[in-house]
Amino acid sequence: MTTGPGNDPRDPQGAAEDGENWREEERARPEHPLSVMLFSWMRTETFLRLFIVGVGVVSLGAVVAEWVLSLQSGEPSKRLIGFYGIFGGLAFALAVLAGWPLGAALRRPETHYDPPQHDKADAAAKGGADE
Amino acid sequence: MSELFGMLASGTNPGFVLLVAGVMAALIRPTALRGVVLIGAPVLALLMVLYGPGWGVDAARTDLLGLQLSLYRIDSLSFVFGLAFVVATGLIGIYSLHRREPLEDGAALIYAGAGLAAVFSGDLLSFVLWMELTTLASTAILLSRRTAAANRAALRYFAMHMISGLLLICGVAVIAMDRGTIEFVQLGPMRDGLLVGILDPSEPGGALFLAGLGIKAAFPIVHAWLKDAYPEASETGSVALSVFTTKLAVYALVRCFAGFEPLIWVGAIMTVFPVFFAVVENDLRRVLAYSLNNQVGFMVAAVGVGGELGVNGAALHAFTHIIYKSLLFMSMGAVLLRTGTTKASELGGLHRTMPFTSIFCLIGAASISAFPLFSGFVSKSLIMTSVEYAPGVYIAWLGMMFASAGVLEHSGIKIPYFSFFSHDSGKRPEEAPFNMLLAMGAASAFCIGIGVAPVWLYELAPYREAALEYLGVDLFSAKHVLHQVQLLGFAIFAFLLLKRMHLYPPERPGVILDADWLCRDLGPASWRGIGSFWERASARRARVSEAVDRWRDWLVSQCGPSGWIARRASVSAGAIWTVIILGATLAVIYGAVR
Amino acid sequence: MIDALATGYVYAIIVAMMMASLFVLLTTGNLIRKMIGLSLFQTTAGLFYIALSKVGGGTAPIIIDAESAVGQARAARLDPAYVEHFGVDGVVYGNPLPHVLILTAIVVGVATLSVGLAIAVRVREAYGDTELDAVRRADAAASEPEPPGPRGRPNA
Amino acid sequence: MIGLEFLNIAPQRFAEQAPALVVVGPLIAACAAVLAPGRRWAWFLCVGASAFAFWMAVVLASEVARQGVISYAMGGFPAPLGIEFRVDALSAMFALLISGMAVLTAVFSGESLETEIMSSKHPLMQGGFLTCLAGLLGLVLTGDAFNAFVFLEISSIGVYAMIAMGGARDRRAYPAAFNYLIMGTIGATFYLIGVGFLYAATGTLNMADIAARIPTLTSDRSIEVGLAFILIGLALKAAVFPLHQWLPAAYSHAPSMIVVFLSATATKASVYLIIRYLSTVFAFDWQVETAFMAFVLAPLSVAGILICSMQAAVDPEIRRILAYSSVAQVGYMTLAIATATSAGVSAALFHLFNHGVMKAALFMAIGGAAIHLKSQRLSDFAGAAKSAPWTMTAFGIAALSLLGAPLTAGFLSKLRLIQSLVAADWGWAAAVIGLSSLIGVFYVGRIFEVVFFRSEPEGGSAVREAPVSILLPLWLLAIANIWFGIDATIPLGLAESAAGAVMGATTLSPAGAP
Repeated sequence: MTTGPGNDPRDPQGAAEDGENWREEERARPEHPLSVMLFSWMRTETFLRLFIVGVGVVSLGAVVAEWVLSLQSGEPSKRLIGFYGIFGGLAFALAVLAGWPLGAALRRPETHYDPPQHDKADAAAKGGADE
Repeated sequence: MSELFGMLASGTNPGFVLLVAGVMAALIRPTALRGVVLIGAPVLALLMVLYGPGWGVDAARTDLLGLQLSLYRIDSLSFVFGLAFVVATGLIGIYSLHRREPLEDGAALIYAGAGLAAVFSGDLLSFVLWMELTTLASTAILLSRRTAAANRAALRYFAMHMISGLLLICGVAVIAMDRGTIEFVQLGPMRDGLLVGILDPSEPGGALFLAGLGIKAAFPIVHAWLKDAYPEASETGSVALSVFTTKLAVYALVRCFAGFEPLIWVGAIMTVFPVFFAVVENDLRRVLAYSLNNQVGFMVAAVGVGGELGVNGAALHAFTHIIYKSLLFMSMGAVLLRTGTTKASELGGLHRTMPFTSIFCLIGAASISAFPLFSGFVSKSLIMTSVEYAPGVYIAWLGMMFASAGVLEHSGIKIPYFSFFSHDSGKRPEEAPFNMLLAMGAASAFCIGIGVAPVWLYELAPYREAALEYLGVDLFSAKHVLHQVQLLGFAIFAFLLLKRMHLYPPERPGVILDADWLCRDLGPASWRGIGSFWERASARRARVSEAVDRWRDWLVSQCGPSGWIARRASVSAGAIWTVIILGATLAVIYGAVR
Repeated sequence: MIDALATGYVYAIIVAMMMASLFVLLTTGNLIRKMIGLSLFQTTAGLFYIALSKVGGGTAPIIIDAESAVGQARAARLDPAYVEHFGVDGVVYGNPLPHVLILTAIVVGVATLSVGLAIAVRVREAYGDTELDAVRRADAAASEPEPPGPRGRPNA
Repeated sequence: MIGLEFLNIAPQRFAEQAPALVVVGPLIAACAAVLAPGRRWAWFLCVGASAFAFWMAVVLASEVARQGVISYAMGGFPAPLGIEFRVDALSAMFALLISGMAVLTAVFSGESLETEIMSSKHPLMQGGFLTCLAGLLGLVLTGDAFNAFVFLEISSIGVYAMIAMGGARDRRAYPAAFNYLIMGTIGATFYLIGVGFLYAATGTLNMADIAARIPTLTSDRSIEVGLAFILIGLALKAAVFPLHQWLPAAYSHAPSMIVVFLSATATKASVYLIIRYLSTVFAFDWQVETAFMAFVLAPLSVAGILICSMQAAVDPEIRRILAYSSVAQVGYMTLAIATATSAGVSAALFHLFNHGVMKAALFMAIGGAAIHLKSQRLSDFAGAAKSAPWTMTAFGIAALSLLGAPLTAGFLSKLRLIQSLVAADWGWAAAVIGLSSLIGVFYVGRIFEVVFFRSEPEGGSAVREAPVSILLPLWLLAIANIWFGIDATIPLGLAESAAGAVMGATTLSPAGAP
């Protein structure tokens, strides 16, 4: 295995410990120049606001453009102008918000499926090496 | 030399090349030499596919105990899938160059070879047999992660696929008996010049075959193996796994059941429900597995529509999907390699030291979310159009629209955002090794290239004319592009708003219950439940539930070396059995004579 | 010969012996007794063949030379009714073939017996006991606590 | 018929005497081997005599292919009074299988015995092996019912002694050999009694003669009783469930060499006699026999297939896993025979051949590993593929074949079995085979998981690569497993012609053929 220790998803503790160890040496690793160039300016609050506005403008612009197009072509639009946008936004919000109840209902501790310790038969059936 | 190659290419299934290379790779220790095999074999296979026999020719026939098998038959449908498989195999080869796991590399090549051979089979039996080999090889891939969790997942995966393989074999046997043939050519008529939809799912054989393919394609309820097993493989293993099994099933669905309308609904459900699971799932590779399930749903729906548009949609979407999904799995594999985890709750801010991987991941995310000018848009449009114009399935279409927004959520945003951006986890891992970056770069180039110049892809379509016509008229029509921009734009806007309002569910570690709960939890629990019921009913405080809990203990104690059966295997028992059976024989014989 | 089957009592005795020998085989756990039971079982099979070969009133399958004095004397001991009917030359013999067969079977039986007893000696050497139950208990005891017997010493 | 006719370069005189030479050769060599001055000599004798027997078997097989049934009067006394060796395609197939396996085993035995048996006893071991070989070959060639008993016992006594030889390394071999001796002798005596009944009814011991006389007799219970005794006796020797109980212990504690040979041939020879009696001596359509097969043989086979597969799935010792699987595989064969169709017998023979090839390879690989690893526990093979890649890869190929993976011999024979069962309208039996294949997935899967995917124990695996003299026959068998999985002309031809010889022409119309 070339992956580091603690990569077993069933072993959160191990991963956490290794994470601690790694941080010590990794804090020293400088940010990649390409990252500085491409992404560093994205971290500012101003950019984020501009980005939200930009996305909103593009989206609304697409709706407007669709409206203009339907006027030009003259034939009646099959669906409501902006149907895709509204549907997309709502669908996305629904999917995300469904995460709250679903998470509460379905999430179990990470050890949920781990085999119970007393189950020796399990181990025996899997190769008898653990005896 | 070229003549020799011609002979090789025209009569040999290119899958064999990969199989042989796989065996070689498993045996070769020196990494450099193995690298030559890992990359050389797909290149050779690619040449063989390109310069193969003409379409519809039975290039290699054989006879297996009296059954006529067609080992190598290419047509425009299998060509697309085969080409995608070969390209993906090459990418996987490059991606795994840094590893020192001959067994896993070999298994991956054998997996690919079996998949390729299956796609180029001309009859049901050889297809199913190659399919069985993919099962073995993919289980080997899982086992070669060598962790306890992976081993357990591999066993579950193997059991599921053995069941599916059994269904497929039984289906083939019934079809052979009912129809007297198993060759594609003889099974069904051409539809518009292509052998698709050749089986009838209302026949028992067809139904069995469909059931077997349903498991392989991860239909709802039997989908759990996918999200269970794929994330347990190693970083390269999961890339290989993501390519073949489900797409082979899609290929076979097109070949056998194109135009079978219920598949539209199955596909629509498949696209919708993984969205919800993916939102709450914490392990990002598991999120990708759900998204794989969802993408296969799009293809299945297209298969259900059938016709030129549907078949084109399923095949081309499979092609693009294979590439961008492996790209995403590769980027997560790089994260796994460098940080040791893919849990969203433990990641974040990796773009600082892994900018290349971040960019490639973003390209993959944009492709899968079907942004215009990326590959997903090119192929998914075909599917959405085909379903939109199919009669009577408007609800299914709406569901798939919903799922499109969902894809953006889980694959387009969640994957890159939580791993590379989001809050800073403090991890500063090294950038991925060069060979990984190379593979990801190549895959990204495919994604963008296809997105920008889709004509390359459409030239490959099973129904080429229909595809090119669609390309000329519909694909980049202003209306279509605007619709997609609206959908994605508003969805992203919603994301930003929800995030600002802290309504976005936080990533928390945990296991998400799914349909596998049925066999992993409910099964044992109901055993225990029955046990406790009996306990109460019998009013004795016997440890019934414990006994039920340990039924395997019992099995071992009965069949094991010191068990009931073996304990009685003494000489005396042997002599007694001899006498008993002699008595029984005499009784039977006397009965027969009288 | 086929008639011979009908003349019951010999076969009844043989069947009884066979059952007795099988009973010994089933019930005893002692190696030596088992071998005794086995030999007995083989012997009854031999008796069965010999009984088959008996021809009513026939003599042992030994050629009689009617001319010589010895032959005359032997012939005189035969059943007078047969001599009268067939003459001394026409003596009725039992079927000689089963005798020959059983001679072979006895050889086989002796070989089996000797191999079996030799193994019994080895069992006693290795386990210190000739009861199969004790042997089984010893094996079970050896295999429970730790993996059984890599006693890989070459033949001593 | 077999593709080996080019070996038939013997002078005519040899060819005429081949039926006797094939048995007498190993028998004489056995005596010589016991007296051999050293283990090398004994080994050379052993290989030489086996090779000679194989050569003669090839000569016989090609003669049979050329002129049909060969009748050879032993010692010049003609049948039915004298002992007749009657060689048809069925006998020839078994002679080929047995002598071929003997050659490989003999080659294998050199290095394997080295570690398992003290060197001064090698000549005895080789002598026992050659005796056993001679016995088995005589058994499948003879046309005389009583003579078959003698050969059966000759081979068995050799085997008892050789199993007991394992006791120096693992004392459990002694009781195992003793139990086998008791059970085997009971079986042989049952057979003897049965032959007595037939003799009483027909007055002859020659099988062909018995077959000819049975129809002329009025209903006589002694024939039916004789049939019952013979079949039960042979079932004991063939390890048909539940009369198999001698087998697992014998296989798991005997020296590797003899296990390799036994697994591939010994029980098979008894299966041969069962087929011979069911088809040649009696008639398959005789209602007594149909009743026996439907109500006794088939249920026992099914029970054996399922129960022994389960036992194999949970057993911790590798050789016993394989032994239980052998019993289950014998169940496959008897199940196919019980259909009483030509296709069934042909499928059984085909599987018998393939099973011989795969089981011999498996036990040979275990034997190769046993040179350095004294334990047989499956868990001790953890990571063996790392330390002994060649040995274990061959092992893996054979294990896949045992599982019935496509492209291996095992797959074709399972396919053939299922085809024949379905063709005989025994769909349920085909389902049983499917089910047991699923169980087979577990035990083969376990072996695979341990050998190939489990990491080595601390301090490295004790398994080491086997020497060349073992790898050579091992890989020959492994390649045969793949070769016969792709091109089954040779085994299928042998099985078809053998089944044809005893059942009349065999044509299985495969499902799906136009």
